[in-house]
Amino acid sequence: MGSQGGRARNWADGRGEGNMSLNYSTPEFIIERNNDRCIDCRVCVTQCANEAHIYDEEEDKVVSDDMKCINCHRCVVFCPTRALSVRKHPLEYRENASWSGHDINTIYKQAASGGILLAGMGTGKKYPIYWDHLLLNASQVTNPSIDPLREPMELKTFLGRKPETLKIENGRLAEKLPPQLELEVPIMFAAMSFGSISLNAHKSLARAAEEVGSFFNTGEGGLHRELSGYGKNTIVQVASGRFGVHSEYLNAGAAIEIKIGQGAKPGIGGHLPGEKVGPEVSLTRMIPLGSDAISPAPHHDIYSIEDLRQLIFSLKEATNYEKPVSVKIAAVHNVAAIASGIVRAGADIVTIDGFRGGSGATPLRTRDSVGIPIETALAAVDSRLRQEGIRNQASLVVSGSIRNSSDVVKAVALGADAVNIGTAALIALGCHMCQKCYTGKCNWGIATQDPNLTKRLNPDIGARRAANLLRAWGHEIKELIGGMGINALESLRGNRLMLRGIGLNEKELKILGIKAAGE
Amino acid sequence: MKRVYAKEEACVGCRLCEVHCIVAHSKYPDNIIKAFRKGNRPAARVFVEENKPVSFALQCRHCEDAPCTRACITGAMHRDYHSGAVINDEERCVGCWTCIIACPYGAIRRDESGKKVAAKCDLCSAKEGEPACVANCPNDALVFEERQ
Amino acid sequence: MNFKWQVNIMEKKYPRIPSGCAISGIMNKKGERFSGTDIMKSIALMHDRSNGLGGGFAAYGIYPEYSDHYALHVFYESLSNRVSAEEFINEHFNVDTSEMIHTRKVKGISNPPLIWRYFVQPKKNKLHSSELTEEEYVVRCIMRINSSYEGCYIFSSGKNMGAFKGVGYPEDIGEFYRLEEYKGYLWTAHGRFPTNTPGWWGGAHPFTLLDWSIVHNGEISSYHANARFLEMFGYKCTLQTDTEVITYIFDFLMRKNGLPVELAVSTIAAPLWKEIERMDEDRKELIKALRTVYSSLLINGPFSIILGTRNGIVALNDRIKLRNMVAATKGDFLYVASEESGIREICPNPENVWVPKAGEPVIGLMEGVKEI
Amino acid sequence: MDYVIIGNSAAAIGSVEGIRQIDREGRITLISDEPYHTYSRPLISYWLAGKVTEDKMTYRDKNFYEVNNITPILGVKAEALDLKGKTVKLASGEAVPYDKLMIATGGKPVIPPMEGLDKKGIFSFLKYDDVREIKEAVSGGKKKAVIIGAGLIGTKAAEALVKLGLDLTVVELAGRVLPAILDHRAASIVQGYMENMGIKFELNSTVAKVLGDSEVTGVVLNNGKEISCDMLVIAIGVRPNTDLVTDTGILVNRGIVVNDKIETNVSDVYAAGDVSEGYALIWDSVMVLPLLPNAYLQGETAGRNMAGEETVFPGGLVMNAIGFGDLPMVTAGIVNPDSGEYEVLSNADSENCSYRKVVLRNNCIIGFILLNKIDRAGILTGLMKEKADVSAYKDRLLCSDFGYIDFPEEVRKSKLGRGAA
Amino acid sequence: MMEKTIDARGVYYRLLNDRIQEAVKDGATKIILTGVNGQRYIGTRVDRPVEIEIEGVPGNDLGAYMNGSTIIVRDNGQDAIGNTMNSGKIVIHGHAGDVLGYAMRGGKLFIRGDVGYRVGIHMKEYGANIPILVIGGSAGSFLGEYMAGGILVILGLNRKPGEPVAGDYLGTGMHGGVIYLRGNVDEAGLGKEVAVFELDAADEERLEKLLCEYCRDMDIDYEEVREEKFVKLVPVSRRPYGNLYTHA
Repeated sequence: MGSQGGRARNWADGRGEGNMSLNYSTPEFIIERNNDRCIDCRVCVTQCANEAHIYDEEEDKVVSDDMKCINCHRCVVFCPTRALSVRKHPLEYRENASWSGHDINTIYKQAASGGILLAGMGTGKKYPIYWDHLLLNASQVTNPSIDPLREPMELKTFLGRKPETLKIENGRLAEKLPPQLELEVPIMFAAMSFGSISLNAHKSLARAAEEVGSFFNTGEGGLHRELSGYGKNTIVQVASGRFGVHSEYLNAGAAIEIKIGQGAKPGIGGHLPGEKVGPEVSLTRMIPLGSDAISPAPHHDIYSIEDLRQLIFSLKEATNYEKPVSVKIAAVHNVAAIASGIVRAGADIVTIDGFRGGSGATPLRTRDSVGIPIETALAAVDSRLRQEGIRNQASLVVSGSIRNSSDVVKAVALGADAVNIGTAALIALGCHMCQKCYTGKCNWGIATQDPNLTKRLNPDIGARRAANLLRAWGHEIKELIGGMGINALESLRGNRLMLRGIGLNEKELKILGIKAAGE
Repeated sequence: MKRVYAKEEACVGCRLCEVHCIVAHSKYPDNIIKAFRKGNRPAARVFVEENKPVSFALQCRHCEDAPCTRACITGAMHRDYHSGAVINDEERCVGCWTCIIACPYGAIRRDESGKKVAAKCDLCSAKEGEPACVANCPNDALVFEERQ
Repeated sequence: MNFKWQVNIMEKKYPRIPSGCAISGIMNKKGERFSGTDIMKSIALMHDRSNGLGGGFAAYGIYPEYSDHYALHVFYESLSNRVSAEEFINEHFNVDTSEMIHTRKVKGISNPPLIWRYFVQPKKNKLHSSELTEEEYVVRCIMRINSSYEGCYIFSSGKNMGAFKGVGYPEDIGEFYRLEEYKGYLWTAHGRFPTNTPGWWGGAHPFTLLDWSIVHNGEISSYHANARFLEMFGYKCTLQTDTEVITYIFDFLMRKNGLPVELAVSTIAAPLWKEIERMDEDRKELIKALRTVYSSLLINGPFSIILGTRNGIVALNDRIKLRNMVAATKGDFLYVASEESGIREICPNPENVWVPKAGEPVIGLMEGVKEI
Repeated sequence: MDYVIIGNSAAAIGSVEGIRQIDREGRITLISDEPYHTYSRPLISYWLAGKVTEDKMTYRDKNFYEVNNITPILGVKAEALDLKGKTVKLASGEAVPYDKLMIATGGKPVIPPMEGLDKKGIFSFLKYDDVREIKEAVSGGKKKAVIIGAGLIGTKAAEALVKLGLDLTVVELAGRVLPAILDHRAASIVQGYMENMGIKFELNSTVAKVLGDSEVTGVVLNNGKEISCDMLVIAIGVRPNTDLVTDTGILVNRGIVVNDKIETNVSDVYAAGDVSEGYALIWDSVMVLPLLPNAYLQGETAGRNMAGEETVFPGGLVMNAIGFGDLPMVTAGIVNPDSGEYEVLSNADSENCSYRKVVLRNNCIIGFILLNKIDRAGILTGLMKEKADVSAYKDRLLCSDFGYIDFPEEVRKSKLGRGAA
Repeated sequence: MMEKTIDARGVYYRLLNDRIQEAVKDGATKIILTGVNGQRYIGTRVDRPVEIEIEGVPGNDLGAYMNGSTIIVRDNGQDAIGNTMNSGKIVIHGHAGDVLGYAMRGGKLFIRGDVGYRVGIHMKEYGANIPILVIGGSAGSFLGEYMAGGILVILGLNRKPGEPVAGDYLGTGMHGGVIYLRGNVDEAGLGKEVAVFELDAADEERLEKLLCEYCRDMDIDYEEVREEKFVKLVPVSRRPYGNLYTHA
């Protein structure tokens, strides 16, 4: 096949696994090589884990195989002469409003494989993004806006259970506060397991969290020994697979998160395929090398809300009641009631992940059609907890497509205490949103355990970039709230008068609990 | 003195250091395309060694007791009195390759693109700042620093 | 407790509230009556399974002097609500006794509604002209009040039995209703962990209809499929609770369709197709028919329930046993509870303790009774 | 402090630079019978071939003597030593006093006994003057040459002369070319390559007689074969030029005997380079090491000792880089092992004139030959010097891309990561 | 050995566990709990291996996350015993409930009587840590579901003739570890990810060692237990769902 070059490869790739017939796949992207600029230096060849760039030794030329391109931009960014670009492949199906190319192509894939369609990152469907229908307020004349560059501006946030009343005796606090997490910015790194992302990605986030005064979350992958030094900025997660969970782990972080669900895949579990379970993942998850790490859909010790209480308190028992316990759920239809139950079950923090949230691997149909937007979920939960008078008992953290600082500000105004960022954090580390995390061949060294690829993410650089992002957003949040005349973030929390809706119908405005622009 | 050191855990094997080394030592140090396309393309003075997943760039260590300068039959290979860098005067070099057999790092390469000369890292002495390989490493896998 | 919110609840404009729970049941098959103390102790032990937002009891054999009367237990929001509801009751029933249920003040129970009890019999002429069976007549009347009368809710309507429930921990509710003063031969109890504040006394368990009472643990996933099917047959699922719908399913299958309890159970917690495949042909045909015809009455998701009737109890888990349940016997007593400790608290040395299998009912029949 | 250095080649220059590393002040007098600024002896064949111009022959910059504050006495022979009086007597009659003396008089050509050595047209191939004379002869019309010796000097001379257009025969006593540094396999590849360049070889032969009246007209080999030629180049090799120390009390074996500080048995007198003997690594014995890198290193070591900084000569390595046309080769150490305690790894690709051979003893490299693909050969040299155990990557030694990547991580990191290596 | 007895009657679990931890802090190596009924998490907070003997029925999550302690229950147990247990030993002389040994990755859990559903679910091993769960009686369905490692032994003692040792979906989703089953397996009840094998010498050796300890703890006649034959169930793949997915 070698001498036939790219064409021969194309044919081979066109075949389905295990049978020799064509699978009807066509390239999604086209690699454009400007031959006036290409110097055949082969840097693109070295960087493409998908082998979309090939060096033809006989011709002493670098050529490309579009079929293999996943549009991760690695080659484009690395090309020293800017000779490369990647575009959507121009191949079209005949126009049909009912049947998109995507619909057709997924049928080809399933007809060839019989498998569940797997996808990565958050849904790409064009659902409304409510953040973009919210407008923020600013002070004019009647009260002053504040200049955050020169005047005090406080973003410090505490997450954890607050007592109904403070007990004060003889002018002193008679009862200590329950354990709290202290954040310098109201932004944390979302749970992403070691296994789904690389150790270098974890190191980057851990260091950035330490540097900026926030938290990173282990996800369900255990805590790698090299991260043990970041305990005070670590949230350890307990999920249905219980990977790496033992008393030392539970005590290693500042808080424990019980993961019930994830916005990208509410209601289902996950499999970390055995090929990603190398020595380090194996050690950290405490499972044999090369075996699938199966996270069941439910926690098998939680089939009802009172069982959640049992788990929450078992974790508190195991950590001597010294750590706040968070419960993370996906935003689903009945989220308000569920969140209320979680608070009543003893959770100190409720974390809600909206349906646009990301994932290393999720069944496509689940990702694209299950759950509700975080904006509506947040509004509903915050309102419900306030109606019930228990909003102050627990903190509320939201995630699932927080893209920028104004999303953060809007989330806090809707009622969140803080936000988690996953996708945004990974983009800061270099993710180019090719959404192929599940292949394990992340060319940016993030969603992979392949040692050839993981080292592409230098944790020194990653930590710097992730910390920069938090700092930059912190500055912007200060600008935005300063403009509203607010100099401490707590005055924004649940302050929905700082929001107005645009392009929303009555029902949506009602659910969000905000007025329309102009009202 | 400042030397170039590789952090192999961060080297991604892209060989951009080699590309930029070539450019820096070509006739067109400011135009990468011309550097590669016009005239003789010089040999890179940095070697990316790779045995996946390990890779790193290696170049002249500028040894204190540089065996290459002692072995050089012409006196072309010498230590620059000011910078301390070991430099090969390519004008005087006759391509006898004695330095190649002397260098324990294997950091000297035959450059036969023009006159046969021993090519080696000169820390981009002609330029200010960091050597081209360091300046263009995309993953901070090369550092230019003083070490004890 | 926020009273305004509660008013909303009484206006029956609340969403479906998922909940988890603890349940317990005791019966003496000889019909010997005993006080409510034991059942209160049993459910209190499982305190951590509920969250103080609902507790309740069903007791059988407590009104022997009115054994021919339907005992209506009613929550009223206010006096005016009572006046209008009593108008309806008086119009449709002969009321033998009408009284406020005796309660005591208990810390932890706040803002109780007005709680009344009526011992009634249908008015003969009304019943006659309705062309309904007596039971159906009673059910229709209850449905009417519960769905159409503001601030009024009949939460118990059986003969010689009664439900006692409210917002609070079950042990507090028991104390509030002075259950130690009642004597019954069969008791069930429920500690509720709803996932928000209903503040709604009617929403507590048990849910009852005539003699049926259900206490339930778990949140079922088939709720709306079940409810919408039942609504075709005149049931009004006003409470939007799993328990209500389960009660109606039993009522529908057993009272209206005459299925024996085993087959009702095989409908609700239907065997998996894989198990059906292994059955003998007759059985296979029967169960297949049940699953086909009553497919909308399959209860999916986790549940453990105790159904109480005047004839005994049926305790049942869902078909893949997603909820816990323990049963025990000692002498003439049968015990069922979410946790074994709930039984041990009142019967330290049972003769027999076992964990029932998924979908396999524990049926406790009163002596001399053939059917539930 | 007065330093006197006799000689002006690698060992001498090494001494100067060794002294100057320590002592920037002391007076250095450098005496050479050749009239030239220090030049590179190995470059004479390049000069002859026209590959190097005269101005590029210098071994150091033109201002070397000034910069290093040296008094050069060039073109004047040092005739005798007064070791008691600590002076060097020059042919000019002058006596140069010294506190420290370096004898770096180098070697002189080995001339085997044969008939007719008195004829004109017989040349050595050692010094600048030798090749100047050859060049003059060639431009005077000489057409046909015989070179005696197919060693390092002979083959380089042959390469230069064939480039000048001469009809050339190389006579070699041994059965292969470059017998000291190549094995049969490599030698046959090299021979083939050189034959393609137009060089003829007479192996297993020697010249028994030079024919001609006053001028050379041919040679007769010991096997009776007669080869006509108009010039004869004797390029067998060098032996230590110890004439100056004869009968002075300075101990001479094959060369001047020195200790590991490059001192002779007479105090304040040092000897380095081709004139002396030195400790050879690998061989683990003392021998004459007539190789430029060794000469320099001995000189430098001596210089430092002369200036008072005790420095030990680490031992010399027999290593050579040589090339003919486009065929480079490097060899080092023991390449023709003679007993079973050695392990020999080799691979060859005759078509590409590639050959790679590594000789091991107790898992340490003691010699190697690389033909054509010689890149990074120094790594092997380094391992040899270090006596490194190579068992962990033995299978990689023959790979042309053998490199630091093959070393165990710790070794690699410590070698590449340290500051001043 | 320092022994301490705590009367647990009517004591709320958190207070009871406080008292246990106090006793541990005071240096007790053996703690006897009397009058236990339903208290949860016994052994969870204990930060140093001790022996805890329990009279009564302990509550759920007995020995959850436990590290090295030994718990002996003279009576029945409830649900979720040994939840995510790391090391140590729990011996239940009666029967026990559902989801025992969930995600257990080390230590031993011995049950004398029957057990409920989903026992040994997602047990996993790592290196030298191999969890061991031995059930004297019969088990409900989903025994060893998702099992990723460890040893699960089910004896089915005292069951009625014809009654299966375990319920349906035995070893469903299993992808590691081994289940030793005394008696016959109804293959129809097996999860599709497991296969039945005869024991080899290494199995025999390890089973003998295990059962001897179990029988000693339970005061059961070892020979009698061995009278019936054992089979072993192992997963057919460590990657049961490797081919389930296709890249979108």
